[in-house]
Amino acid sequence: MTVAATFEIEYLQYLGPDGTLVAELPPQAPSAADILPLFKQMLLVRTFDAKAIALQRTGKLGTYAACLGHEATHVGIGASMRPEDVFAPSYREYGAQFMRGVKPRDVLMYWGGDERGNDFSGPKHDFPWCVPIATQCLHAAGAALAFKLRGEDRVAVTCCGDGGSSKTDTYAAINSAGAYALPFIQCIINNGWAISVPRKAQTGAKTLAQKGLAGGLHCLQVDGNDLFAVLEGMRRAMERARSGGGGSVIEFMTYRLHDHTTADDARRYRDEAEVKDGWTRDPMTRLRTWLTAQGVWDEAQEKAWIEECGQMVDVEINAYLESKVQPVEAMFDYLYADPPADLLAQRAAAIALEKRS
Amino acid sequence: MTVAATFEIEYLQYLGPDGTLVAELPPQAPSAADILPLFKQMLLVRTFDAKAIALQRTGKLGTYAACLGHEATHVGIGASMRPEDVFAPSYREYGAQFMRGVKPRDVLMYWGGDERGNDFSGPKHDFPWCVPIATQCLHAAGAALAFKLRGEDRVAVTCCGDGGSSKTDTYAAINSAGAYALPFIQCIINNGWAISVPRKAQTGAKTLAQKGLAGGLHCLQVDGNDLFAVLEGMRRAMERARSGGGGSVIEFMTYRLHDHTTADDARRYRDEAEVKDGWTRDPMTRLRTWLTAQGVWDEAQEKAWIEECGQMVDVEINAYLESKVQPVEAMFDYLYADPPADLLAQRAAAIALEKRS
Amino acid sequence: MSAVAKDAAPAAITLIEAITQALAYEMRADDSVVVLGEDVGVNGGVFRATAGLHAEFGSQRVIDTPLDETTIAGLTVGMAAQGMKPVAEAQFDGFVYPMLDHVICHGARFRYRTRGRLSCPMVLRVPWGGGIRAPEHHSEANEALFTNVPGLRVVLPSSPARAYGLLLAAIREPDPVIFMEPKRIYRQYKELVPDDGEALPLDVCFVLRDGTDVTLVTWGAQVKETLEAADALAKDGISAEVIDVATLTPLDFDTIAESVAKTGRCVIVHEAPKTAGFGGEIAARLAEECMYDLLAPVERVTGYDTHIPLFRLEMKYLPSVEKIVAAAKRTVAAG
Amino acid sequence: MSAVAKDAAPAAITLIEAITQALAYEMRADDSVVVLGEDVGVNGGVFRATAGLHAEFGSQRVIDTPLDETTIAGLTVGMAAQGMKPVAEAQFDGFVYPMLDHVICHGARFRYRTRGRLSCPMVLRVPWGGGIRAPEHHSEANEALFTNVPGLRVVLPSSPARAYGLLLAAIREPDPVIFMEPKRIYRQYKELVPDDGEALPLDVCFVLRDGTDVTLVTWGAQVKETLEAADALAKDGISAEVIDVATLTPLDFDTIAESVAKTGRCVIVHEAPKTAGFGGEIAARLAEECMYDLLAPVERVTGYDTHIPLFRLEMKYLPSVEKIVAAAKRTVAAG
Ligand SMILES: Cc1ncc(C[n+]2csc(CCOP(=O)(O)OP(=O)(O)O)c2C)c(N)n1
Ligand SMILES: Cc1ncc(C[n+]2csc(CCOP(=O)(O)OP(=O)(O)O)c2C)c(N)n1
Ligand SMILES: [Mg+2]
Ligand SMILES: [Mg+2]
Repeated sequence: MTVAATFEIEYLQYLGPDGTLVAELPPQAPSAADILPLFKQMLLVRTFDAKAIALQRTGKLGTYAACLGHEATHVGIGASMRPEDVFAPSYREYGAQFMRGVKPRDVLMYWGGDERGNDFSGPKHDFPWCVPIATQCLHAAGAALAFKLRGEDRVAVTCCGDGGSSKTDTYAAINSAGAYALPFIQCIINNGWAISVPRKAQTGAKTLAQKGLAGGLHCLQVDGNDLFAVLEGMRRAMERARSGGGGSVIEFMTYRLHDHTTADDARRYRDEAEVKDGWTRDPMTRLRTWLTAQGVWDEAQEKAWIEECGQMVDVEINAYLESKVQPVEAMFDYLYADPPADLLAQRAAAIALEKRS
Repeated sequence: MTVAATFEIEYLQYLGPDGTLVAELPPQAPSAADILPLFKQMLLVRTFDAKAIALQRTGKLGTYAACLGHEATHVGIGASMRPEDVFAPSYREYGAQFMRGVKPRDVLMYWGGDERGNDFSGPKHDFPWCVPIATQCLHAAGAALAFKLRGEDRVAVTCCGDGGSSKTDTYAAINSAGAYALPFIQCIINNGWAISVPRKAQTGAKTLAQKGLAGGLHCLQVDGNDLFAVLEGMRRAMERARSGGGGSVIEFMTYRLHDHTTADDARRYRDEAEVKDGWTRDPMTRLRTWLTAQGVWDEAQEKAWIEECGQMVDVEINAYLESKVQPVEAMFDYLYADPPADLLAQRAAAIALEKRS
Repeated sequence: MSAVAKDAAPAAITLIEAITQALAYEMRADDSVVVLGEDVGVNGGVFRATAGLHAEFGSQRVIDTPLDETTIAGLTVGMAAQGMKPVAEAQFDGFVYPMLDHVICHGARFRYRTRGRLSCPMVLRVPWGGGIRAPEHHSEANEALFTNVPGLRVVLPSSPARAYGLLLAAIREPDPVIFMEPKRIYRQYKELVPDDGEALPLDVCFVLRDGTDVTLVTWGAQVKETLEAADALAKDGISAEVIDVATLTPLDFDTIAESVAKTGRCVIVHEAPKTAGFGGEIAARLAEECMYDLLAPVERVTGYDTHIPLFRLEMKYLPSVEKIVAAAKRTVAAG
Repeated sequence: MSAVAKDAAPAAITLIEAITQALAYEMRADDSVVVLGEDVGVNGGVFRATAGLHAEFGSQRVIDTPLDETTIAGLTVGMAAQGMKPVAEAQFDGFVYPMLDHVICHGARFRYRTRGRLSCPMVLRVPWGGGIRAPEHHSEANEALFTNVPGLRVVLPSSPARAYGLLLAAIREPDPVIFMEPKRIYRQYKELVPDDGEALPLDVCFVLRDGTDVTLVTWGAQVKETLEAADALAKDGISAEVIDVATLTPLDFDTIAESVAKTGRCVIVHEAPKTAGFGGEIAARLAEECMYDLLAPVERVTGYDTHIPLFRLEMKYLPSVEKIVAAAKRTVAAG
């Protein structure tokens, strides 16, 4: 038999669900002291998430997409990037964005129905939240192409979900990243569900990582609830991208512990037992266990930190709640750099109508 | 190292460019006597192709996409299908279509600017020629889904080119075929070029066959100039599809010996040396050599048959040339089953205008 | 579940329930009807339009798709060409764009391209329009994408009864139908819609209220504001005729022309942006065919020529009763 | 190659050469301008619009893409958001549909969505329209896909000089421009177009001929037939003003209104299907804003409400001089 090609996709896991190492940490793994701030960041994200859900439940926020359970993946991705890199998120990766300077108030503004959330405090070149699934992946590929053409040492990182991996845009991004050997990382955050559609209904592919083979990218699957695996996967992909080695696809195996969004009711389609099982692989618990075992963390510290997180988030929530609605002309003012006359006439009419009513 | 998945893509080749076997023929390979009609079919296709090009050059046909060099792939695909299967071609696979009953005159009508070419003599359920690259692949997947839902023992076969393998529709077809385990075969006819863009610029993937891995399909690469390899590849995929084993992607390695279409001038972007080299792998020569060695074919037979082909094609050409242009109302009559009043008014106006001028 | 229960006693239902009722009716009546889209299965659709269908008809008839609109559109076209009657769902209007290629290049052309050999009896259901405080891309009124495309029918019901009857007609129609559903009024009110399988015609506008002074022409969710505007105008002694276009293309212009012949004035109301919105087509027909009937210039009350804002501002974008009344009064004042 | 040679003596050039000349000019002037699409590189584009550019600027500036329009559109939007000025090519009008999602959801929205933080200074070049005896999907006039989309500019030049000046303007424009090129007149005639880098404004219609009896409004390839119709009308003593709209959106309606105020009559000519074609918008504005100026009903001479047929019949589909003349005469006869 003549073989045209063979492929092997590696799986990375270091810290098991019980908080003990299942494999030797890679040489480049951060020390316990260096991991600690990331764990604290994960706790901040979880605090924010819970408060945002509560805000929605009390009518003070629109539909909100929780990130419960994704903290290790999101924070690990954020921690692996440099400010000058570009991040093209979907609508869920606040944990990565906070590490890049985006503020919780920006997230709240966005889900609160105010475009100013997208004019966020993070890097001015980062892409905004992206609702049309996976279209952001191609924007990241376009950014990576710009970096390559301009000879800049920057990497474009983008995320989509397990559902998003079916989207043709993801394939287009992967294929063009391969065709142009771009500094590009496609993160596929496999949380098991795309609203009500389970991972297995999305594709016959054994892994989502192998989507990258279609474009000749390097493919890797990692335990997305294991911060060490996330960091090591991202480190490898970043190194490859920065050294001209081209793009990567990383599948992060995690689990959506919450409903899809606050507009969803997962009990319609998902077993409670599965969610329970999902909690046994919670990224926080295992890292807490490990850090505690390393002697750098304890209950008292956690309690104090969570309290601090609550206060920090409350400041953000207040900033959001106190924000004034944009004036009516805001819907005209950002459409064109150079607005046409007819539009200015409509703007004037809208303002006049406001004044009247 | 933990491995998430491994893949191996087989390459099939039996009859080498010099007309001798490079591997033992598979047990299911047709006998020389059974191969002969297919070889004759390939000669017919080549005769047609040359005459169609000549017609275009003399202004009697519109743009025409030649199939020179693709005969083994096209005829092999056509020979592997049953009438009740559905074929969703691109715009080039006449060799496959002729085996399904499509007539050369249909091809000429289509490229001659007449929609009636698509109301062709082949199976009434086959898809028409498809200009928007690779969109036909998804229609084939849709057909396969219909077959599966209705419990019909039918397979949907579709073709796209190396260029078409970059198209998001191809990925969508592959992924849905995998997700639903459809009786579906994606033929990727890699003829080295997509107009002026060479295969290597389309993708970083080592093979185009591996595009199928993204959807969990079975993947195979075959020598598309070796009729035996084409038949064996198709046989395996057909067997898999019919037995509920799901879809396949087959990459046929062939070469576009002509310009992209008669509107193209490949000398702008392609080395003559490459074309010369392409001719050394011509699918006809090797099969002729082999059949001659088997004692079932000789020069005299070839001469006689080519003459017969010429006559058959001329009959078709005449039928095309003598066809009357459709009346002006034809552009209204096939739009809706139940045409709206305003359209009928436009139709009447168009007819009136015709009568006046 | 009641909406799909076969022998349920007739009960007043919402527009979205009428959609479900029509789907269930036709799926029972015609085996070739299947429903497909994202989350249409066990979950019953993000708007619950397919609620209960999976339980009744199973995964062979109610098909969750991979998350890709190109896939949905391409599979739908392919299935329709092979003798099925697929009813595809776009989850929201803002996700319909990747479907256009298959709908326009193939769905709308199969019959034409093959001289009738193949056809494409598909329905694409598109929850449409703004006003539900949803995230970005959940609020587009993009019917103009489809109205210049020959071979399609673009339908936009505005009441439970019309949703039921027009959806039945759409599914039975041998050519592709874009069926846009005004999500803002999905649950606005209930009406008694007998599950009798009676389709409504796809080639007529519905005159919802007779009037003599001005014709208000609209479709979809704005029918609500337009009827309210007619009420308000009545209080000021202005008698407004209200027309729900319902099927935008092919357009039943005769009904509109007849009305304008009577009233001499016309206000067109829609929530899509004004420029090149479908209202322009109606105004153009009036300029061409009814000029001598017009006592006053035609008015359009529409969304502005900007994107519908996120929800803090969206209601200021949409046509309001106030804007409609003002426009109608201008036409009355003009002549 | 002369079209891209830096110091070539000015020579009369065709519309397609004017496109090349504008691209080359701006690529020399602005490093951030890149060209991308299928076959735009060594091959110089299937219409030769980018002929010579690869030789002059190399593969870093003239970029062949994988064969996928979604890819082209998505990469273009992504690059534009990161400070480049990509000029993307759709090979033919009929292949533009898979680009719509990125153009509409992102290109037209980045500035709006991010309150000006990001923007999308891209140009999408689309060879447009019928009449070149090409295969299926090579002949669409689908400008109406874009004209209802806020945030875009839709431009359609109709002469070498306007192609040059408007394309320069389009590339320099900080917001996305859909630049549709009437392929039927790509090589129709030559005119002297100095390579002086002078852009033309994107917010005006061009009055090509003054007249007093009827205003003929058109764009793209139909400018040819419209001017010929004006000639024919002149022979019959009818003085026709001819306006090339050039930039459809944002529309310079003032120029049209001024003309109609003078002539009292208007015929709109375009090759897209009539219903919901952009001509409807112009007629609507006339009905709204110029009713009292109109001496006769507005007329539209357009493609029929069916797909443009394959080439044996396509010329019967397109507006002709005869049809335009007849419509103009009807307006004159009417009042
Ligand atoms: C193009 C498009 N289609 C549909 C939707 C509606 N939608 C929003 S999120 C979602 C599921 C996404 O699942 P996945 O990609 O797995 O990401 P997750 O939400 O699980 O993070 C869907 C269907 C959308 N936003 N965009
Ligand atoms: C969507 C779309 N984009 C562009 C084209 C123009 N076009 C026609 S054939 C072709 C190249 C196709 O190459 P490939 O897929 O390798 O098939 P081949 O022609 O070599 O058989 C292109 C770009 C098209 N027909 N459809
Ligand atoms: Mg998911
Ligand atoms: Mg090819």
